[in-house]
Amino acid sequence: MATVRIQSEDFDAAAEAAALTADRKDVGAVVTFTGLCRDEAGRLATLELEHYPGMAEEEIERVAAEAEKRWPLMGVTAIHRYGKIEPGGNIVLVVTASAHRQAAFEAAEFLMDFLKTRAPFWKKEHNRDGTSGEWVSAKDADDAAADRWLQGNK
Amino acid sequence: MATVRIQSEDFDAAAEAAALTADRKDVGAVVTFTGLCRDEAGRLATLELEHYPGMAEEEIERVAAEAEKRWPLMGVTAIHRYGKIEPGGNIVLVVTASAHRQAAFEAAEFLMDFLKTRAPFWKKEHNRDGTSGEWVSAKDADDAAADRWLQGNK
Amino acid sequence: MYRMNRMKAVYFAWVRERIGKSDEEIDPPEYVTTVGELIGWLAARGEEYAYAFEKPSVIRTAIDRKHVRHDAKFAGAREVAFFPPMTGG
Amino acid sequence: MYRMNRMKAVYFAWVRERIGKSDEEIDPPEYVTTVGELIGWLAARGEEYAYAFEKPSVIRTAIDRKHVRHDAKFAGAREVAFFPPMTGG
Repeated sequence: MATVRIQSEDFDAAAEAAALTADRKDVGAVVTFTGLCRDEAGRLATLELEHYPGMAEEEIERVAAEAEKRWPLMGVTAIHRYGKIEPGGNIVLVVTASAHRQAAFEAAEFLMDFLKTRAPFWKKEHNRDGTSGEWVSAKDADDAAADRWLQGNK
Repeated sequence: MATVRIQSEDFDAAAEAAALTADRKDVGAVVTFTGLCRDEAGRLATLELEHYPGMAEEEIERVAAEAEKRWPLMGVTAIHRYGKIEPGGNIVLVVTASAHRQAAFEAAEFLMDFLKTRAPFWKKEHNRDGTSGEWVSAKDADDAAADRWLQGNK
Repeated sequence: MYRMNRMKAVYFAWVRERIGKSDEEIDPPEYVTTVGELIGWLAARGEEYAYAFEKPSVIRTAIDRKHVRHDAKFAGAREVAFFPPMTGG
Repeated sequence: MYRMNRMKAVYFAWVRERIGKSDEEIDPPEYVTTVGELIGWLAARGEEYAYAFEKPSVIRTAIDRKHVRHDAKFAGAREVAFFPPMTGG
Protein backbone atom coordinates (compact mmCIF):
# COMPACT_ATOMS: atom_id res chain seq x y z
CA MET A 1 0.00 0.00 0.00
CA ALA A 2 1.53 3.23 -1.15
CA THR A 3 2.02 6.28 1.04
CA VAL A 4 0.83 9.39 -0.79
CA ARG A 5 0.90 12.89 0.68
CA ILE A 6 0.05 16.30 -0.74
CA GLN A 7 1.42 19.03 1.49
CA SER A 8 2.77 22.56 1.55
CA GLU A 9 5.48 21.72 4.11
CA ASP A 10 8.88 20.44 3.06
CA PHE A 11 9.66 16.71 3.20
CA ASP A 12 12.62 14.71 4.45
CA ALA A 13 13.66 12.34 1.66
CA ALA A 14 16.03 10.40 3.92
CA ALA A 15 13.39 9.79 6.59
CA GLU A 16 10.88 8.64 3.97
CA ALA A 17 13.41 6.24 2.42
CA ALA A 18 14.39 4.93 5.86
CA ALA A 19 10.72 4.30 6.70
CA LEU A 20 10.42 1.93 3.72
CA THR A 21 13.27 -0.30 4.88
CA ALA A 22 12.79 -0.08 8.65
CA ASP A 23 12.60 -3.46 10.37
CA ARG A 24 12.83 -5.47 7.19
CA LYS A 25 15.69 -7.34 5.59
CA ASP A 26 14.25 -8.37 2.26
CA VAL A 27 14.70 -5.02 0.50
CA GLY A 28 17.66 -5.03 -1.88
CA ALA A 29 17.16 -1.75 -3.70
CA VAL A 30 15.79 1.67 -2.83
CA VAL A 31 15.46 4.40 -5.44
CA THR A 32 14.75 7.95 -4.33
CA PHE A 33 13.83 10.67 -6.80
CA THR A 34 13.74 14.28 -5.63
CA GLY A 35 12.49 17.03 -7.92
CA LEU A 36 13.74 20.50 -7.02
CA CYS A 37 12.90 24.06 -8.00
CA ARG A 38 15.51 25.52 -10.38
CA ASP A 39 16.21 29.26 -10.44
CA GLU A 40 16.26 29.27 -14.28
CA ALA A 41 19.63 31.02 -14.48
CA GLY A 42 18.69 33.49 -11.76
CA ARG A 43 15.44 34.65 -13.37
CA LEU A 44 13.04 32.87 -11.01
CA ALA A 45 12.13 34.22 -7.57
CA THR A 46 9.42 31.75 -6.60
CA LEU A 47 7.49 28.91 -8.11
CA GLU A 48 3.83 28.76 -7.14
CA LEU A 49 2.18 25.36 -7.30
CA GLU A 50 -1.59 25.18 -7.59
CA HIS A 51 -3.30 21.83 -7.18
CA TYR A 52 -6.73 20.24 -7.26
CA PRO A 53 -7.30 19.21 -3.65
CA GLY A 54 -8.62 15.70 -3.33
CA MET A 55 -8.01 14.74 -6.92
CA ALA A 56 -4.25 15.28 -6.60
CA GLU A 57 -4.04 12.67 -3.85
CA GLU A 58 -6.46 10.26 -5.53
CA GLU A 59 -4.73 10.47 -8.90
CA ILE A 60 -1.26 9.82 -7.44
CA GLU A 61 -2.72 6.92 -5.46
CA ARG A 62 -4.09 5.48 -8.71
CA VAL A 63 -0.68 5.80 -10.39
CA ALA A 64 1.05 4.23 -7.36
CA ALA A 65 -1.44 1.34 -7.33
CA GLU A 66 -0.69 0.74 -11.02
CA ALA A 67 3.06 0.70 -10.26
CA GLU A 68 2.46 -1.84 -7.49
CA LYS A 69 0.58 -4.00 -9.98
CA ARG A 70 3.36 -3.84 -12.57
CA TRP A 71 6.43 -4.36 -10.34
CA PRO A 72 7.08 -6.45 -7.21
CA LEU A 73 7.49 -3.49 -4.87
CA MET A 74 8.01 -3.64 -1.13
CA GLY A 75 7.18 0.01 -0.64
CA VAL A 76 6.18 3.15 -2.50
CA THR A 77 6.07 6.70 -1.20
CA ALA A 78 5.08 9.76 -3.22
CA ILE A 79 4.92 13.27 -1.78
CA HIS A 80 4.04 16.38 -3.80
CA ARG A 81 4.20 19.88 -2.39
CA TYR A 82 1.96 22.82 -3.28
CA GLY A 83 2.16 26.54 -2.56
CA LYS A 84 5.19 28.77 -2.95
CA ILE A 85 8.57 27.12 -3.38
CA GLU A 86 11.90 28.92 -3.67
CA PRO A 87 14.74 27.91 -6.00
CA GLY A 88 16.68 25.05 -4.46
CA GLY A 89 13.58 23.87 -2.59
CA ASN A 90 11.98 20.44 -2.87
CA ILE A 91 8.90 19.94 -5.07
CA VAL A 92 8.31 16.22 -5.33
CA LEU A 93 9.59 12.98 -3.85
CA VAL A 94 9.19 9.42 -5.06
CA VAL A 95 10.71 6.47 -3.20
CA THR A 96 10.46 2.86 -4.32
CA ALA A 97 11.76 -0.26 -2.59
CA SER A 98 12.12 -3.72 -4.09
CA ALA A 99 14.23 -6.87 -3.84
CA HIS A 100 15.98 -5.96 -7.09
CA ARG A 101 17.21 -2.76 -8.64
CA GLN A 102 15.45 -2.93 -11.98
CA ALA A 103 11.97 -2.96 -10.43
CA ALA A 104 12.86 -0.08 -8.10
CA PHE A 105 14.31 2.04 -10.93
CA GLU A 106 11.52 1.37 -13.42
CA ALA A 107 8.74 1.94 -10.90
CA ALA A 108 10.27 5.26 -9.80
CA GLU A 109 10.54 6.43 -13.42
CA PHE A 110 7.00 5.28 -14.14
CA LEU A 111 5.68 7.16 -11.13
CA MET A 112 7.46 10.37 -12.11
CA ASP A 113 6.37 10.14 -15.75
CA PHE A 114 2.71 9.72 -14.82
CA LEU A 115 2.84 12.15 -11.95
CA LYS A 116 4.05 14.79 -14.42
CA THR A 117 1.27 14.19 -16.90
CA ARG A 118 -1.66 13.07 -14.72
CA ALA A 119 -1.35 14.63 -11.25
CA PRO A 120 -3.40 17.86 -11.20
CA PHE A 121 -0.70 20.41 -10.37
CA TRP A 122 0.14 23.61 -12.23
CA LYS A 123 3.24 25.74 -11.88
CA LYS A 124 3.28 29.52 -12.11
CA GLU A 125 6.52 31.43 -12.20
CA HIS A 126 7.18 34.62 -10.24
CA ASN A 127 10.24 36.43 -11.53
CA ARG A 128 12.97 38.30 -9.71
CA ASP A 129 12.24 41.43 -11.73
CA GLY A 130 8.81 41.54 -10.11
CA THR A 131 6.85 40.47 -13.16
CA SER A 132 4.36 37.83 -12.32
CA GLY A 133 5.01 35.10 -14.41
CA GLU A 134 3.64 32.75 -16.85
CA TRP A 135 2.02 29.46 -16.17
CA VAL A 136 4.57 26.81 -17.11
CA SER A 137 3.61 25.03 -20.33
CA ALA A 138 3.29 21.27 -20.43
CA LYS A 139 6.04 19.59 -22.41
CA ASP A 140 5.48 17.19 -25.27
CA ALA A 141 8.54 15.32 -23.97
CA ASP A 142 6.65 14.57 -20.76
CA ASP A 143 3.70 13.14 -22.66
CA ALA A 144 6.09 11.03 -24.71
CA ALA A 145 7.78 9.79 -21.53
CA ALA A 146 4.44 8.69 -20.12
CA ASP A 147 3.32 7.16 -23.41
CA ARG A 148 6.27 4.76 -23.60
CA TRP A 149 4.81 2.81 -20.65
CA LEU A 150 1.48 2.43 -22.43
CA GLN A 151 3.01 1.17 -25.63
CA GLY A 152 5.08 -1.38 -23.77
CA ASN A 153 8.18 -0.28 -25.67
CA LYS A 154 10.39 -0.02 -22.61
CA MET B 1 34.05 15.49 -11.33
CA ALA B 2 32.58 12.45 -9.63
CA THR B 3 33.05 11.57 -5.99
CA VAL B 4 34.00 7.89 -5.64
CA ARG B 5 34.73 6.17 -2.36
CA ILE B 6 35.49 2.57 -1.44
CA GLN B 7 35.08 2.07 2.28
CA SER B 8 34.19 -0.46 4.95
CA GLU B 9 32.23 2.08 7.01
CA ASP B 10 28.56 2.73 6.39
CA PHE B 11 27.48 5.76 4.35
CA ASP B 12 24.78 8.39 4.81
CA ALA B 13 22.75 8.54 1.59
CA ALA B 14 20.93 11.70 2.63
CA ALA B 15 24.13 13.59 3.42
CA GLU B 16 25.67 12.55 0.10
CA ALA B 17 22.58 13.65 -1.82
CA ALA B 18 22.48 16.94 0.08
CA ALA B 19 26.15 17.57 -0.74
CA LEU B 20 25.35 17.45 -4.47
CA THR B 21 22.73 20.19 -4.26
CA ALA B 22 24.26 22.38 -1.53
CA ASP B 23 24.57 26.04 -2.51
CA ARG B 24 23.25 25.58 -6.00
CA LYS B 25 19.89 26.29 -7.55
CA ASP B 26 20.23 24.80 -11.00
CA VAL B 27 19.64 21.17 -10.02
CA GLY B 28 16.14 19.98 -10.90
CA ALA B 29 16.45 16.25 -10.26
CA VAL B 30 18.35 14.03 -7.84
CA VAL B 31 18.22 10.25 -8.07
CA THR B 32 19.58 8.18 -5.21
CA PHE B 33 20.05 4.43 -5.50
CA THR B 34 20.84 2.41 -2.39
CA GLY B 35 21.70 -1.27 -2.64
CA LEU B 36 21.10 -3.22 0.55
CA CYS B 37 22.00 -6.65 1.89
CA ARG B 38 19.01 -9.02 1.83
CA ASP B 39 18.72 -11.84 4.36
CA GLU B 40 17.58 -14.28 1.63
CA ALA B 41 14.50 -15.40 3.54
CA GLY B 42 16.41 -15.65 6.82
CA ARG B 43 19.19 -17.92 5.49
CA LEU B 44 21.95 -15.30 5.37
CA ALA B 45 23.92 -14.23 8.47
CA THR B 46 26.52 -11.99 6.81
CA LEU B 47 27.66 -10.98 3.39
CA GLU B 48 31.40 -10.62 2.95
CA LEU B 49 32.57 -8.30 0.22
CA GLU B 50 36.07 -8.75 -1.16
CA HIS B 51 37.47 -6.09 -3.47
CA TYR B 52 40.54 -5.28 -5.52
CA PRO B 53 41.99 -2.25 -3.73
CA GLY B 54 42.97 0.50 -6.09
CA MET B 55 41.29 -1.01 -9.12
CA ALA B 56 37.84 -0.82 -7.51
CA GLU B 57 38.13 2.94 -7.13
CA GLU B 58 39.71 3.46 -10.54
CA GLU B 59 37.14 1.35 -12.34
CA ILE B 60 34.18 3.14 -10.75
CA GLU B 61 35.83 6.46 -11.59
CA ARG B 62 36.07 5.33 -15.21
CA VAL B 63 32.39 4.37 -15.26
CA ALA B 64 31.42 7.67 -13.59
CA ALA B 65 33.49 9.64 -16.13
CA GLU B 66 31.69 7.82 -18.93
CA ALA B 67 28.32 8.73 -17.37
CA GLU B 68 29.39 12.37 -17.17
CA LYS B 69 30.28 12.24 -20.85
CA ARG B 70 26.91 10.74 -21.82
CA TRP B 71 24.57 12.88 -19.70
CA PRO B 72 24.59 16.54 -18.61
CA LEU B 73 25.16 15.82 -14.93
CA MET B 74 25.71 18.38 -12.19
CA GLY B 75 27.01 15.83 -9.74
CA VAL B 76 27.77 12.12 -9.36
CA THR B 77 28.61 10.23 -6.18
CA ALA B 78 29.32 6.51 -5.97
CA ILE B 79 30.22 4.73 -2.75
CA HIS B 80 30.83 0.99 -2.46
CA ARG B 81 31.44 -0.78 0.83
CA TYR B 82 33.63 -3.81 1.42
CA GLY B 83 34.04 -6.19 4.35
CA LYS B 84 31.26 -7.84 6.34
CA ILE B 85 27.75 -6.50 5.95
CA GLU B 86 24.67 -7.71 7.81
CA PRO B 87 21.21 -8.13 6.30
CA GLY B 88 19.48 -4.77 6.13
CA GLY B 89 22.84 -3.00 5.83
CA ASN B 90 23.94 -0.72 3.02
CA ILE B 91 26.20 -2.05 0.25
CA VAL B 92 26.32 0.56 -2.47
CA LEU B 93 25.17 4.12 -3.10
CA VAL B 94 24.84 6.02 -6.36
CA VAL B 95 23.60 9.61 -6.47
CA THR B 96 23.14 11.63 -9.66
CA ALA B 97 22.07 15.25 -10.02
CA SER B 98 20.94 16.97 -13.20
CA ALA B 99 18.68 19.75 -14.44
CA HIS B 100 16.19 17.17 -15.70
CA ARG B 101 14.91 13.88 -14.43
CA GLN B 102 15.64 11.68 -17.43
CA ALA B 103 19.39 12.34 -17.31
CA ALA B 104 19.49 11.72 -13.56
CA PHE B 105 17.54 8.45 -13.83
CA GLU B 106 19.43 7.09 -16.83
CA ALA B 107 22.85 7.97 -15.43
CA ALA B 108 22.05 6.28 -12.10
CA GLU B 109 20.90 3.11 -13.88
CA PHE B 110 23.94 3.18 -16.13
CA LEU B 111 26.26 3.51 -13.14
CA MET B 112 24.62 0.62 -11.31
CA ASP B 113 24.61 -1.63 -14.37
CA PHE B 114 28.33 -1.10 -14.98
CA LEU B 115 29.26 -1.12 -11.35
CA LYS B 116 27.68 -4.58 -11.11
CA THR B 117 29.58 -6.00 -14.05
CA ARG B 118 32.87 -4.05 -14.01
CA ALA B 119 33.71 -3.00 -10.45
CA PRO B 120 36.03 -5.63 -8.92
CA PHE B 121 33.94 -6.78 -5.96
CA TRP B 122 32.97 -10.31 -5.00
CA LYS B 123 30.32 -11.40 -2.53
CA LYS B 124 30.62 -14.42 -0.28
CA GLU B 125 27.69 -15.62 1.79
CA HIS B 126 27.95 -16.73 5.39
CA ASN B 127 24.86 -18.61 6.48
CA ARG B 128 22.98 -18.60 9.76
CA ASP B 129 23.43 -22.36 10.09
CA GLY B 130 27.17 -21.75 10.36
CA THR B 131 28.07 -23.09 6.93
CA SER B 132 30.39 -20.81 5.17
CA GLY B 133 28.89 -19.98 2.12
CA GLU B 134 29.29 -19.89 -1.52
CA TRP B 135 30.68 -17.11 -3.59
CA VAL B 136 27.70 -15.43 -5.24
CA SER B 137 27.52 -16.21 -8.95
CA ALA B 138 27.41 -13.46 -11.51
CA LYS B 139 24.06 -13.13 -13.24
CA ASP B 140 23.53 -13.18 -16.97
CA ALA B 141 20.79 -10.61 -16.37
CA ASP B 142 23.41 -8.18 -15.07
CA ASP B 143 25.55 -8.61 -18.17
CA ALA B 144 22.48 -8.06 -20.32
CA ALA B 145 21.62 -4.91 -18.35
CA ALA B 146 25.10 -3.51 -18.97
CA ASP B 147 25.10 -4.55 -22.62
CA ARG B 148 21.98 -2.54 -23.45
CA TRP B 149 23.99 0.66 -22.98
CA LEU B 150 26.64 -0.51 -25.44
CA GLN B 151 24.14 -1.43 -28.09
CA GLY B 152 22.40 1.92 -27.81
CA ASN B 153 19.05 0.16 -27.59
CA LYS B 154 17.81 2.09 -24.61
CA MET C 1 -38.39 20.19 -10.27
CA TYR C 2 -35.39 17.90 -9.80
CA ARG C 3 -32.57 18.68 -12.22
CA MET C 4 -29.97 15.99 -13.02
CA ASN C 5 -27.58 18.49 -14.55
CA ARG C 6 -27.03 20.74 -11.57
CA MET C 7 -23.38 20.42 -10.58
CA LYS C 8 -20.28 22.20 -9.42
CA ALA C 9 -17.80 23.43 -12.03
CA VAL C 10 -14.22 23.96 -10.83
CA TYR C 11 -11.45 25.79 -12.66
CA PHE C 12 -7.68 25.73 -12.19
CA ALA C 13 -4.58 27.68 -13.20
CA TRP C 14 -5.11 30.02 -16.16
CA VAL C 15 -8.62 28.70 -16.78
CA ARG C 16 -9.48 29.90 -13.26
CA GLU C 17 -7.67 33.20 -13.78
CA ARG C 18 -9.38 33.93 -17.09
CA ILE C 19 -12.87 33.11 -15.80
CA GLY C 20 -12.16 34.99 -12.61
CA LYS C 21 -13.47 32.41 -10.19
CA SER C 22 -12.37 29.04 -8.89
CA ASP C 23 -15.76 27.32 -8.83
CA GLU C 24 -19.46 27.85 -9.32
CA GLU C 25 -22.73 25.99 -9.50
CA ILE C 26 -23.84 25.41 -13.09
CA ASP C 27 -27.08 24.10 -14.52
CA PRO C 28 -26.58 23.28 -18.19
CA PRO C 29 -29.59 22.50 -20.41
CA GLU C 30 -30.45 18.90 -21.11
CA TYR C 31 -29.16 18.85 -24.70
CA VAL C 32 -25.63 19.35 -23.26
CA THR C 33 -24.44 15.86 -22.39
CA THR C 34 -20.63 15.58 -22.83
CA VAL C 35 -17.90 17.63 -21.15
CA GLY C 36 -16.87 18.79 -24.63
CA GLU C 37 -20.37 20.19 -25.18
CA LEU C 38 -20.21 21.69 -21.71
CA ILE C 39 -17.06 23.59 -22.73
CA GLY C 40 -18.95 24.98 -25.73
CA TRP C 41 -21.90 25.97 -23.56
CA LEU C 42 -19.68 27.60 -20.92
CA ALA C 43 -17.71 29.49 -23.60
CA ALA C 44 -20.92 31.23 -24.62
CA ARG C 45 -21.57 32.58 -21.10
CA GLY C 46 -19.48 35.70 -21.58
CA GLU C 47 -16.17 37.20 -22.62
CA GLU C 48 -14.17 35.75 -19.76
CA TYR C 49 -15.46 32.25 -20.51
CA ALA C 50 -14.86 32.68 -24.24
CA TYR C 51 -11.26 33.64 -23.41
CA ALA C 52 -10.75 30.70 -21.03
CA PHE C 53 -12.12 28.22 -23.54
CA GLU C 54 -10.84 29.82 -26.75
CA LYS C 55 -8.86 26.67 -27.57
CA PRO C 56 -11.04 23.79 -26.36
CA SER C 57 -8.52 21.18 -27.48
CA VAL C 58 -5.98 22.22 -24.82
CA ILE C 59 -8.50 22.05 -21.97
CA ARG C 60 -8.27 18.97 -19.77
CA THR C 61 -11.33 17.76 -17.93
CA ALA C 62 -12.18 15.64 -14.91
CA ILE C 63 -15.50 14.30 -13.65
CA ASP C 64 -15.69 13.73 -9.92
CA ARG C 65 -11.88 13.93 -9.69
CA LYS C 66 -11.12 11.47 -12.48
CA HIS C 67 -9.57 12.42 -15.80
CA VAL C 68 -12.02 12.09 -18.68
CA ARG C 69 -11.92 12.85 -22.39
CA HIS C 70 -14.10 15.49 -23.97
CA ASP C 71 -16.51 12.88 -25.27
CA ALA C 72 -17.31 11.65 -21.74
CA LYS C 73 -20.92 12.09 -20.61
CA PHE C 74 -21.30 13.92 -17.32
CA ALA C 75 -24.81 12.77 -16.33
CA GLY C 76 -24.86 12.24 -12.56
CA ALA C 77 -21.62 14.13 -11.96
CA ARG C 78 -21.31 16.22 -8.82
CA GLU C 79 -18.16 18.04 -9.87
CA VAL C 80 -16.73 18.78 -13.31
CA ALA C 81 -13.25 20.30 -13.54
CA PHE C 82 -11.56 22.29 -16.33
CA PHE C 83 -7.85 22.98 -16.38
CA PRO C 84 -4.75 23.32 -18.59
CA PRO C 85 -2.37 20.40 -19.19
CA MET C 86 -0.72 19.55 -15.89
CA THR C 87 2.79 20.67 -15.02
CA GLY C 88 3.49 19.06 -11.66
CA GLY C 89 6.38 16.82 -10.75
CA MET D 1 70.01 -10.39 -16.50
CA TYR D 2 67.01 -8.03 -16.78
CA ARG D 3 63.73 -9.88 -17.26
CA MET D 4 60.76 -8.11 -18.90
CA ASN D 5 58.27 -10.72 -17.71
CA ARG D 6 58.81 -10.46 -14.00
CA MET D 7 55.56 -9.24 -12.47
CA LYS D 8 53.10 -9.52 -9.63
CA ALA D 9 50.14 -11.87 -10.02
CA VAL D 10 47.11 -11.15 -7.82
CA TYR D 11 44.15 -13.42 -7.17
CA PHE D 12 40.68 -12.70 -5.83
CA ALA D 13 37.64 -14.53 -4.44
CA TRP D 14 37.56 -18.27 -5.23
CA VAL D 15 40.61 -18.00 -7.49
CA ARG D 16 42.55 -16.75 -4.45
CA GLU D 17 41.03 -19.42 -2.20
CA ARG D 18 41.81 -22.27 -4.59
CA ILE D 19 45.40 -21.16 -5.17
CA GLY D 20 45.82 -20.50 -1.46
CA LYS D 21 47.48 -17.12 -1.76
CA SER D 22 46.42 -13.60 -2.68
CA ASP D 23 49.48 -12.61 -4.66
CA GLU D 24 52.94 -13.69 -5.72
CA GLU D 25 55.82 -12.73 -7.96
CA ILE D 26 55.81 -14.66 -11.20
CA ASP D 27 58.36 -14.91 -13.97
CA PRO D 28 56.79 -16.58 -16.99
CA PRO D 29 58.96 -17.70 -19.92
CA GLU D 30 59.23 -15.50 -22.97
CA TYR D 31 56.97 -17.61 -25.18
CA VAL D 32 54.05 -16.73 -22.87
CA THR D 33 52.79 -13.36 -24.14
CA THR D 34 49.01 -13.06 -23.55
CA VAL D 35 47.08 -13.26 -20.28
CA GLY D 36 45.24 -16.25 -21.75
CA GLU D 37 48.57 -18.04 -22.24
CA LEU D 38 49.55 -16.95 -18.75
CA ILE D 39 46.47 -18.73 -17.38
CA GLY D 40 47.57 -21.90 -19.18
CA TRP D 41 51.11 -21.59 -17.83
CA LEU D 42 49.89 -20.92 -14.28
CA ALA D 43 47.45 -23.86 -14.43
CA ALA D 44 50.46 -26.17 -14.95
CA ARG D 45 52.19 -25.03 -11.76
CA GLY D 46 50.36 -27.49 -9.52
CA GLU D 47 47.08 -28.96 -8.39
CA GLU D 48 45.81 -25.81 -6.69
CA TYR D 49 46.48 -23.76 -9.84
CA ALA D 50 44.90 -26.43 -12.05
CA TYR D 51 41.80 -26.25 -9.83
CA ALA D 52 41.65 -22.44 -9.87
CA PHE D 53 42.02 -22.29 -13.63
CA GLU D 54 40.06 -25.43 -14.56
CA LYS D 55 37.60 -23.33 -16.61
CA PRO D 56 39.73 -20.61 -18.17
CA SER D 57 36.74 -19.06 -19.95
CA VAL D 58 35.15 -17.93 -16.66
CA ILE D 59 38.34 -16.23 -15.43
CA ARG D 60 38.39 -12.44 -15.76
CA THR D 61 41.71 -10.66 -16.05
CA ALA D 62 43.14 -7.20 -15.48
CA ILE D 63 46.51 -5.71 -16.36
CA ASP D 64 47.67 -2.91 -14.10
CA ARG D 65 44.13 -2.53 -12.76
CA LYS D 66 42.35 -2.34 -16.09
CA HIS D 67 40.05 -5.02 -17.44
CA VAL D 68 41.56 -6.87 -20.40
CA ARG D 69 40.49 -9.78 -22.55
CA HIS D 70 42.42 -13.04 -22.62
CA ASP D 71 44.09 -12.10 -25.89
CA ALA D 72 45.71 -9.01 -24.34
CA LYS D 73 49.52 -9.01 -24.27
CA PHE D 74 51.02 -8.35 -20.86
CA ALA D 75 54.50 -7.17 -21.86
CA GLY D 76 55.53 -4.36 -19.51
CA ALA D 77 52.81 -5.12 -16.96
CA ARG D 78 53.62 -4.69 -13.28
CA GLU D 79 50.49 -6.42 -12.01
CA VAL D 80 48.25 -9.02 -13.60
CA ALA D 81 45.03 -9.99 -11.82
CA PHE D 82 42.85 -13.11 -12.07
CA PHE D 83 39.36 -13.29 -10.64
CA PRO D 84 35.82 -14.65 -11.13
CA PRO D 85 33.08 -12.55 -12.75
CA MET D 86 32.33 -9.64 -10.47
CA THR D 87 29.34 -9.58 -8.13
CA GLY D 88 29.45 -6.13 -6.57
CA GLY D 89 26.71 -3.54 -6.52
